[in-house]
Amino acid sequence: MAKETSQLQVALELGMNEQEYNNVLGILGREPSGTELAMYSVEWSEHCGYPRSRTLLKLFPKTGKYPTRAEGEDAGGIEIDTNCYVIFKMESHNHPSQVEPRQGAATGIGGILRDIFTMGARPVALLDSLRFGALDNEKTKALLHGVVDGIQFYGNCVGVPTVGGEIYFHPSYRDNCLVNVMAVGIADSRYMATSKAKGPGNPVMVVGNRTGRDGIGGCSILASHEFSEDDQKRPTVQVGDPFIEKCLIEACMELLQGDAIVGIKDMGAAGITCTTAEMAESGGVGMDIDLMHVPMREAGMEPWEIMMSESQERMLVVAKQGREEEVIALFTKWNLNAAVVGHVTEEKILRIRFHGDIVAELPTESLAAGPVYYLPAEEPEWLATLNSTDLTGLPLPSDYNKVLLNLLSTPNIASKRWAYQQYDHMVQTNTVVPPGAGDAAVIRIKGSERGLGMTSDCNSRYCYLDPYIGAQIAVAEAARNLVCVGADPAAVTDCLNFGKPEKADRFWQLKRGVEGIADACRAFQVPVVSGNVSLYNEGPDAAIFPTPTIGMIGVLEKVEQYATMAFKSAGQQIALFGVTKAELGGSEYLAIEHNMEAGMPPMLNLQAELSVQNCVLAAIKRGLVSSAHDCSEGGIAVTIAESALAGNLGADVKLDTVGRADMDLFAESQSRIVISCSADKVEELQQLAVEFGAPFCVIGTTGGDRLAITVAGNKLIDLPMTEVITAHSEPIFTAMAN
Amino acid sequence: MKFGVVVFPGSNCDADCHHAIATVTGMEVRDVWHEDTDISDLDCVILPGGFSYGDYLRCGAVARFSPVMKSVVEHAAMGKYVVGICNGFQVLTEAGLLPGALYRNDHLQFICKPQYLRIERVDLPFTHFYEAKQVVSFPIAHGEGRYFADAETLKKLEDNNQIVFRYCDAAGNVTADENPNGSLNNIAGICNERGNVLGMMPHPERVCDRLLGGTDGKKLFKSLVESLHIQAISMRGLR
Amino acid sequence: MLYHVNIEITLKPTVMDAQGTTIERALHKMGHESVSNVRIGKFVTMEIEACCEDTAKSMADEMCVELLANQVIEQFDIQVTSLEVAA
Amino acid sequence: MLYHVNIEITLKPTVMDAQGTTIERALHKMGHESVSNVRIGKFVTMEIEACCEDTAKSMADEMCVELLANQVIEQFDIQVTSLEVAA
Ligand SMILES: Nc1ncnc2c1ncn2[C@@H]1O[C@H](COP(=O)(O)OP(=O)(O)O)[C@@H](O)[C@H]1O
Ligand SMILES: [Mg+2]
Repeated sequence: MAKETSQLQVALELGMNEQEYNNVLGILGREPSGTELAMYSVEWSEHCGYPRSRTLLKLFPKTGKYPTRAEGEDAGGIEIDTNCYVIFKMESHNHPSQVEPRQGAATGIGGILRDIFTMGARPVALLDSLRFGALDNEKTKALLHGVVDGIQFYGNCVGVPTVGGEIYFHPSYRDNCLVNVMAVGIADSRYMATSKAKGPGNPVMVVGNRTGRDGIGGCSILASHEFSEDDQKRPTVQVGDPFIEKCLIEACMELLQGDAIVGIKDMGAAGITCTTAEMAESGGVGMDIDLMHVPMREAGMEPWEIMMSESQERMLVVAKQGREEEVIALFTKWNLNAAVVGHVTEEKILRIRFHGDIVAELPTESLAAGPVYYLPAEEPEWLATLNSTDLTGLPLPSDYNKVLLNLLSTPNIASKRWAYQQYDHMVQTNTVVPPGAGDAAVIRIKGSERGLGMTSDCNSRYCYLDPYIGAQIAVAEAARNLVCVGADPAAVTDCLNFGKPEKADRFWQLKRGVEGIADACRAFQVPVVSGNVSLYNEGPDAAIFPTPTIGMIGVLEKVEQYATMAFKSAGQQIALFGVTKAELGGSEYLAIEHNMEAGMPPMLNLQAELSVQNCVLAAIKRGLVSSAHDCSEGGIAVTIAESALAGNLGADVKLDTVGRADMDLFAESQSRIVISCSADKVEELQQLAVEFGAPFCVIGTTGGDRLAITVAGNKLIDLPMTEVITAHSEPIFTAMAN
Repeated sequence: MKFGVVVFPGSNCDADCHHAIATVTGMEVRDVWHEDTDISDLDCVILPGGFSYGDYLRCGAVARFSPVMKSVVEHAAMGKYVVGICNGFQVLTEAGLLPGALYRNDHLQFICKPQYLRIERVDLPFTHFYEAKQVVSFPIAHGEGRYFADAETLKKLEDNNQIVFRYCDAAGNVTADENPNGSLNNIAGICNERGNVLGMMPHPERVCDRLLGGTDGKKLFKSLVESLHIQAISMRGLR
Repeated sequence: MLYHVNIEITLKPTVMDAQGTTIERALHKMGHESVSNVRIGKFVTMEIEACCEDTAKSMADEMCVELLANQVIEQFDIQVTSLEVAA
Repeated sequence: MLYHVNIEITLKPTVMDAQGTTIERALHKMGHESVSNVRIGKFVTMEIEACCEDTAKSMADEMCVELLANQVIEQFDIQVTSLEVAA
């Protein structure tokens, strides 16, 4: 310890406030050691303890259509078949990725995968939701390049297919990119694991990778003097190794088939600190740990370094007494370390020893009993004016073909193939609907007739204009995307990316966003089974657009009954479920053609949304539909263009008008799905629409090699498919070509 | 008739191959841990895709020294069948069971997509159910699938008809545009002179199910079973 | 003047080098027990046209910082040798 | 005696080095036009306990042939330096 700094100063340096430091004094009845301070500072931080968002998270529904497990573990899930659970979670790795995109994204994947298999679920799919600044500058390209490279490097090697995700570009993310990764796993409920430590005397083991000085830069205030001037010794970014993770997955799966262990937890933030504290706390026990036994990568590490280290690919295991040799043998088979570092104690004390002396000794609960903050929330004063911007006087485009081509080629709408073809999206041979083929991904589950749909969504421009509606739309669109591939929306995970919560307007955005998610999820009867909070996402001059990313899972009763978005054959009917409204607020069209981000986001009526979704889902199940694709960024014109180019088939469409042709084509009205079907199915679809109370009308036919859209008698769009395809497929390749 | 799928640390297509072969052929399939050395019960050994030993140093460089590889070499020497897919192909070249080498794709990126292949030989135990010059679609998924061999080795390969698959377009034209990684002569797969060891970058096990968008891979495994039949019969004939 | 530049890029000593460890284990298994401290890095060689050695060196330095090395986890070492006899 | 061994492994000149050319292009784009002949390789450093320099060298040679280099596409160069003053 640096003697001349007082423990209070140290606490402040570690990001605690004076009140928190006094709480520690109260709990211990003495001055805390450096190690103890470090432990409290992380456990009580927003990252682990959620002191600022915890109360909000309570708003989320924890039950829904399917039997749900949403409490007490790192990830949650639902039961979709007898003994078959889907376990999933989304987590952010924004700040590490901004510092070191490749390793930041890679370790993000490693971390979220461990959250899944620590529960005994085998990871079967990954999705990544990414946001960057505008694609027009080299720095953004370098970030995008690094992040995608990190995802392919880790995901491909670890053998989990990356089946979906999203990439958006907006200036608000220029200095604070978002990297949200979602992992999905399948567990046999008979072999599911818990993270509760139980049974005094049971051995506590550290397994997997060795422990080094990864990711402890934040604590370097604790560095003793001979080290402190040389921060080389303390890399602040963690470095991941997917090969070790792959071996760790196999070892853990094998381990959990047997009964040698009581509990297991993955090491993420502040590795040994969090895992020992949380496992002991949730098990209502204590632990006595000797850091001398932790497998080390480098010599001379101080106790707090070992406690804080974020070295990757490690787990904490509580084994049954007398079974430790089995555990060690199993990990040795996979060339992994496994060592007994201590044991579970009756007395609820977390005691950490090092070189014979006790470096930390604290009541287990005290680490979980961190402070809770109720922060003031205030609607930003600029919002009202922005919302009431008058959009009725906008000039109409002179050339609608050009507008459509512009929209198809903006990086937000253009094909993301450049990224997803670098991901192995087929390994494990379950991928039924791959990236680019539908609104969501679909995988099969070997040994079950069920299928799984999965998607991640958030239009942050809507959330910027109204975080409550924006968040609701994120949920509605995720559900709609699942319906479009034939999946029944079943459960949600979320990643709340917002700015500094101490600023009242940012906290208001967070609060409204959470309320929006909660209300929408109740309407869809889907629980929020897991998630993650990432605050303090700020650039130098402003916060990022509020981005409550929604990850949603859907269930296909029979996996064969999936749908994709491509038109399948010429001469089919094209029909629209839902109605186009006179609204342009927050649309991509408004941003691209009028460079405005103003007005109100599209309105959302959850009942109308449900009727459309239930109807289309029923239609797909009955095999009435050849393709389905929802209307989102760019409006119905882009939707039709995308179904056409995916099937390499032209289309001839006629639309009624709501008063302005740009609204008819590019409005982003919600609750709309464009389908295609053979002519003889139209009547049955009509009846179905009436049954479900969903608006339905035939708007055109497929075929030919041109895309034509007529509005109120005027052929406003008439383009050769080749041009449409090029506009959509090439922009990102071109931007990223060196 | 028994298949074995070798599991190296870091293999990640082992379960896929196991599942595909078992469902397509109905034959017995067992996993072979890379430290096992007794594979005498196997008629055909599969070296699956993945990142054996993290592909440290070079793809397949370390896996080649796993104990099982000695037995695989003997297995091949007996004329029994060996199939290396993707990382398995890399292991076979590193082990010297197949000529040449595979290195970094010319565009320096990992690429995963469906890919048309032209089948250059249908007189092999792996391919006799396909038609001559048939065009099939198998997915590729690799970062280091660029095939190289020195001029004279390459000539020898061509002269002995050891090239089994070439990257091509839908019509079977072998062109530079259709070459996904810069492989010499658009080589996607080759066999040894004797014709009992096959190495290929594309993944037949990924196209063995309608649900996954294709079934072109089935015939490869069915051909093997058929060949094993014939082999078994002729062997009985010898006694 | 033309200079030959040799840049060695290695992981910082505190960054895990799983590759090195795995290769060392493999070498031991193959009977080379007397080997230790195996580490693996990459190197870049190039020729630079510059007025003097210092300029060449500082150019190379710039390239490492900008592109060749990732200083968050890597360190680099630059060697410059003249390919001509100074006039 | 303990020897420090440095092994440089590069692609043979006959094998196309996409990485080198790509990086050269990138460097030019970044304004370093005076750069040419960029080639990328990897290097392995290790310590070897051996009776004499020649033994160390031949051991390293063996390791390259067996594992460290793939001679179909790669060539290697070994440097051995003693870490002790000879007795
Ligand atoms: N935004 C959120 N919505 C729902 N659950 C959340 C959210 N944020 C965190 N959680 C839950 O809180 C628990 C702790 O989260 P986290 O600290 O991210 O886990 P970990 O220890 O893996 O980092 C997990 O069960 C997680 O699912
Ligand atoms: Mg975790």
